[in-house]
Amino acid sequence: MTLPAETERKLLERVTVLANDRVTEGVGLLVLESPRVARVVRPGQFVHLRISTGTDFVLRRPFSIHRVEEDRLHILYQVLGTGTRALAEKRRGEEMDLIGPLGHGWHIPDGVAHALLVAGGLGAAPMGMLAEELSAAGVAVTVAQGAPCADRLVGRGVFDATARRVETATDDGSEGQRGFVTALVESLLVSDRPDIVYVCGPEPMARIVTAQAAAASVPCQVSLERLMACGIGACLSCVVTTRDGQRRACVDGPVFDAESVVWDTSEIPPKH
Amino acid sequence: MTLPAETERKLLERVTVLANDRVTEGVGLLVLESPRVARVVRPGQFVHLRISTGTDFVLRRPFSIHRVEEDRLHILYQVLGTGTRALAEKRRGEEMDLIGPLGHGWHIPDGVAHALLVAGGLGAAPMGMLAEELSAAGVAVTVAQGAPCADRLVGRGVFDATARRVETATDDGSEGQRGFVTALVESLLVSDRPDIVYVCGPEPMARIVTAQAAAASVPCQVSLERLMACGIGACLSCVVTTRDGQRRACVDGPVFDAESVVWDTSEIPPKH
Amino acid sequence: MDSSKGINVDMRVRIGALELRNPVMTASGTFASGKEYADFVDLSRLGAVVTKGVSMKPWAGNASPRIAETASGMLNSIGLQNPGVEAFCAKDLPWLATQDVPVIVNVSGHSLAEYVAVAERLDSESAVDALEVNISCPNVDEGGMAFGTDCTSAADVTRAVRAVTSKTLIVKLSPNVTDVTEIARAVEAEGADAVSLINTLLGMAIDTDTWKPKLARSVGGLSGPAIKPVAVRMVWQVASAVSIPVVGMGGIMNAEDAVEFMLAGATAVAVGTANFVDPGATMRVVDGLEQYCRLRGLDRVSAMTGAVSR
Amino acid sequence: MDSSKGINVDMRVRIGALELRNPVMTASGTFASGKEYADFVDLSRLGAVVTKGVSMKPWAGNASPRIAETASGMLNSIGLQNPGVEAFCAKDLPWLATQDVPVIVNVSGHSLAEYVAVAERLDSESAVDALEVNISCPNVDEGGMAFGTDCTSAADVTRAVRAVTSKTLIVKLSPNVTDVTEIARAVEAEGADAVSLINTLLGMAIDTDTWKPKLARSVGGLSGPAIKPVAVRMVWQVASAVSIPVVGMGGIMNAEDAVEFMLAGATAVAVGTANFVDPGATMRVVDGLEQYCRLRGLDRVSAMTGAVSR
Ligand SMILES: Cc1cc2nc3c(=O)[nH]c(=O)nc-3n(C[C@H](O)[C@H](O)[C@H](O)COP(=O)(O)OP(=O)(O)OC[C@H]3O[C@@H](n4cnc5c(N)ncnc54)[C@H](O)[C@@H]3O)c2cc1C
Ligand SMILES: Cc1cc2nc3c(=O)[nH]c(=O)nc-3n(C[C@H](O)[C@H](O)[C@H](O)COP(=O)(O)OP(=O)(O)OC[C@H]3O[C@@H](n4cnc5c(N)ncnc54)[C@H](O)[C@@H]3O)c2cc1C
Ligand SMILES: Cc1cc2nc3c(=O)[nH]c(=O)nc-3n(C[C@H](O)[C@H](O)[C@H](O)COP(=O)(O)O)c2cc1C
Ligand SMILES: Cc1cc2nc3c(=O)[nH]c(=O)nc-3n(C[C@H](O)[C@H](O)[C@H](O)COP(=O)(O)O)c2cc1C
Ligand code: FES
Ligand code: FES
Repeated sequence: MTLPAETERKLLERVTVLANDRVTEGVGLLVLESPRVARVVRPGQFVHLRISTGTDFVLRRPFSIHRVEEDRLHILYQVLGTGTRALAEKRRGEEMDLIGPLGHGWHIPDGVAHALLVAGGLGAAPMGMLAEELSAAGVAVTVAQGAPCADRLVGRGVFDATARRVETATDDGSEGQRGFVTALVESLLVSDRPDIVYVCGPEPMARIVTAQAAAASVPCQVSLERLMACGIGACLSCVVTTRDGQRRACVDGPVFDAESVVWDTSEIPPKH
Repeated sequence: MTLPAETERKLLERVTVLANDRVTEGVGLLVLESPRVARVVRPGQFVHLRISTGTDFVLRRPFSIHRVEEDRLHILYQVLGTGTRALAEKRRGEEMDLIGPLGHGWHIPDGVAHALLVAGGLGAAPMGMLAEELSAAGVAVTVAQGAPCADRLVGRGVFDATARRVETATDDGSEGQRGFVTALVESLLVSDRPDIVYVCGPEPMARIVTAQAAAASVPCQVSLERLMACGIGACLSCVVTTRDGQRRACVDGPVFDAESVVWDTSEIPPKH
Repeated sequence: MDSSKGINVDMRVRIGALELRNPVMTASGTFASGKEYADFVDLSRLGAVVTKGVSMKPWAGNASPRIAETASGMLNSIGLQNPGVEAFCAKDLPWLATQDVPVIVNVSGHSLAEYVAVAERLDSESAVDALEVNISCPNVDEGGMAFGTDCTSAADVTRAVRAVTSKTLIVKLSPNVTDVTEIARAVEAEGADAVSLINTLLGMAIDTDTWKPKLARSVGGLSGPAIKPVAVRMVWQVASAVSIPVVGMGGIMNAEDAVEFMLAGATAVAVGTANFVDPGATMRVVDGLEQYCRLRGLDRVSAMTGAVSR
Repeated sequence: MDSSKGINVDMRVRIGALELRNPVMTASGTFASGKEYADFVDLSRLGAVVTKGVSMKPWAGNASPRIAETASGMLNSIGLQNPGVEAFCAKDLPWLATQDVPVIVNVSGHSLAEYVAVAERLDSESAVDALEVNISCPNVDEGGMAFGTDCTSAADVTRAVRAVTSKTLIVKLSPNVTDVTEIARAVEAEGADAVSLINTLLGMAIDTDTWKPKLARSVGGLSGPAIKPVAVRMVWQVASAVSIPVVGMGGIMNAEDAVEFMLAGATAVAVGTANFVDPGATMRVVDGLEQYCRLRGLDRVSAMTGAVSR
């Protein structure tokens, strides 16, 4: 199938907050009016958002595009630290600037008929647009989604609307199977026989899914998070170790061929 | 006359913005609900306001109390730099914290019958409450106020309501006499024969008024601005050179006996 | 401590002969002698009060302006203005003696002889629990930092003060050096019971309107959150270079910052610029440290000292 | 330049044999070779591009995490990851050569021999206008900062590189020293055409959740607005200690910051961390500097160099 190619040109766009609502405890949905980026962004790409204009915290924050609706970008975000706390304070009408679209998103190889999307926690964020594009292209989509509890199964709307099948696992059993999403993946790889696996979530989980897909001889792509300063390939803060050497998550990723990733200790430590 | 004494105890109070409106180009009036400080503050005292809760600019900002209305503090402020720009952004309902009441305010000696208040620009800020108390105590008040132009003659409301006479001078002649307020002072010292002069404004102007009062053998008090870190007497950043040595503007001032001030280069450089 | 909130945390730490009820001190020069903070701070809940620098004779300090705000920090060039050790003993000490808090006097000098004279004068004062010898003030022309940027002179001052005081002796180090561990080792060798660091980084700011330095003295000392990474690094380096306790400071605004310094190797911490931002900052650090330990299941605060993984 | 907006401002400045069309450079390591910024910056409007550090052999750099945000700043421990000078000459230089902007290559080494080898290799490249020898990288175990914290080794590197290059030679100084003027004088004496400063301050941050350093390498270099006061102070000190031009950097976010460095004594400035915040930051600094001069009635930007009053 032919999908539009990723744009080469990065834009600096001044955008307006159209909505910023709480989705569940600690998770928000930010809707930005960003016509130039909305037009060209591809699934799995991200934007680098300037949240503070003071000097208190100087770095931008990277966020995947969850969905695009006309000229609006939807961003699902988790409130973790300084930046996301400040982001949660943004009100309708406020302006920010972003750089985007950035990075190398999900790749949909020719001939894919059935895709398994594996999302752990906020790993659902970069997968909304992917599910939409796949289903629009006639690919059957199965989603395996895990979270600590039912509330945290974010992004359900788009998955329910696009996927043929959505399976869930929660740590506390409040919805779906109790336990880890990897148990679902194990059985779905057998029952659904996907041609491809897309995964995003905590690195230990992504690593297991990578191994599961490899064992089932199914190609797998993974979206990785790294600390990013520039977001555009210049500073080398975001490197991922791969079989082909060190790659920059911001331009060579964030989506990588999972088999090429050398899992090391460069992941971002989880927060309490 | 007996006026309540300055309180010894400093309070840290969490206050709510009740209003924050533009008064004229670059000047705002902030109204804070601050019941504990409002109850005890005396004319010429100030509060030390925490505008940012981030680390971008760490210091508090000192502001005089212009007036008190029940449990509300009125602060007249000029937008100059980082802190006052952020202050101008504060909206009704937002909270801040302040320390107050601080410093040694205006002193009203026994037997004063006629006072001349000299205000240059924002020097009117700490004089509202003074004019009110003087007039409530039966002291005849004359105000000599100067500003670059008519618009900048801030605090007029309270002066018109309390003073027997208000004379103005503007640099551009848009209201009152064209020129400096010091010319008004020269003639008012003769015509109105005040027992006391209170002055606040740019230091070169305050210095001239001090000399004028001295020449006329009228006691004079001046309120001085210094850069302040702690605001409570601990850091020694706010020293004023006086005949009795170095004094801290935040606790020994901001109001000083004008004759005791040794005018040096410690004033804050004016902004463009 | 409410046992329903979990374990009791032993907050005590030891600096030389001094046992502190908790690791939280005030940073010299930011808390005067504490009286000014009495409306906001229960002094008896502090680990120790560290006073403003005290010299033999009264010092007038530097010309104004003496401070300038910078990104996440401030510059100061107060210049150790103080009324001299006699006035300190007459006015501040008696008040401090009634406060049920260990008193550490910060000792300044223009010359080696002045350091010694101040230390000697304080030795007989029972209200003084320890001395912190400031060989790192960037704000005086002679003395101050000059002593703290060279191993030999740092050692000389320490030796000379050690000889005249029986009190716990803390030497305060300058960050404006190539190798802080070298200075730390030199003062340890001469009998310092502890080192404290960092004093301020030498900095400057220029007013682009007036084309004048923002400080009358041109340069001054940078403090506040901006310098915390430099301070944590130096504490970490020094803690593994010496075996005496380290008092860590530089940009501590809250309990989490204090934890960072303790993990880096500090036995105690001092809160400076934060007192200007929030006059009750020390109390919040004390409470927050205890709370942190409780949440992490630590039964003594000192378990954090140097516990950062390598 | 629109004459209706006032006087024409001569924005040119000179660094050694190099005339720059304006004083605004990129700070090494924050701009790669410029290609990544081409969507945001008109390279031909820069004073110069200063490349990421280039070594003889490819370097892998340090383990991740390599950055940590701090109050008004950031730590990095990239560790001079680069593909080596041959790859640089093959891939980056040809592109840079087409960009109509002076090219300053930042030279790294683990050893004196490596600095010399890189400089020698670049001497024949006509697309290279100047070398900036980085003797101040805090992020490599051997070499790097070790050369820049000692007068003798700083002089040695400068002498050796001077001997093999005819290009304008800039030596980049470390702020992690007791006396930066001493090092500046030492490299001036050995033939450096200019000095640039400051490189990053050595710092550390610890994760209070994991009790691990935030950087895999434990320590890294602090940059951004937090360090500006230290940088301005050092530029001011060095500018009066040497007679060669000074390139000032450290926390420049906007034109006003650039003015501050020029007043302190910088002939040119470099913009680093600000590129991450705003990829078009350099353009805003160029435009803002010109605007500032116009508003102040200055007909040449160089009139500001060292003009702070004493
Ligand atoms: C390509 C990419 C896409 C992402 N998409 C999303 C998304 O759609 N939704 C979402 O909730 N989160 C997403 N993240 C993670 C998000 O960037 C971080 O949660 C966020 O930066 C945390 O900022 P903070 O200020 O709240 O945390 P702090 O811990 O205060 O941040 C300190 C520094 O660490 C960085 N940082 C902390 N955690 C992360 C992290 N997990 N990933 C990258 N940088 C981090 C910050 O950017 C900042 O530089 C994405 C990350 C990457 C790299
Ligand atoms: C006792 C006292 C009472 C005051 N009362 C008033 C008032 O009622 N209304 C009013 O408009 N202004 C008043 N000022 C001045 C006011 O504090 C400053 O205008 C304000 O701090 C500027 O902050 P900024 O962040 O906008 O400026 P910036 O220049 O960004 O501030 C940088 C630093 O300089 C300090 N600073 C700058 N200008 C002054 C100044 N003139 N005085 C003191 N500190 C300064 C700031 O507090 C801060 O620490 C008073 C000052 C003092 C000392
Ligand atoms: C206004 C001010 C005055 C200071 N005076 C002294 C002093 O007299 N003696 C001293 O050893 N340190 C002095 N210091 C340094 C502090 O004690 C402390 O080392 C430094 O500020 C770093 O800590 P902070 O970032 O928490 O402020 C002073 C600092 C400030 C801000
Ligand atoms: C991510 C990063 C990488 C850097 N790499 C180099 C380098 O390769 N060579 C060098 O001389 N300086 C390097 N530096 C230092 C900068 O060039 C500059 O001296 C420093 O960051 C201070 O400027 P700033 O505060 O504007 O960033 C690097 C800085 C950063 C933040
Ligand atoms: S974030 Fe700078 S290279 Fe990836
Ligand atoms: S502001 Fe600290 S003593 Fe006055």
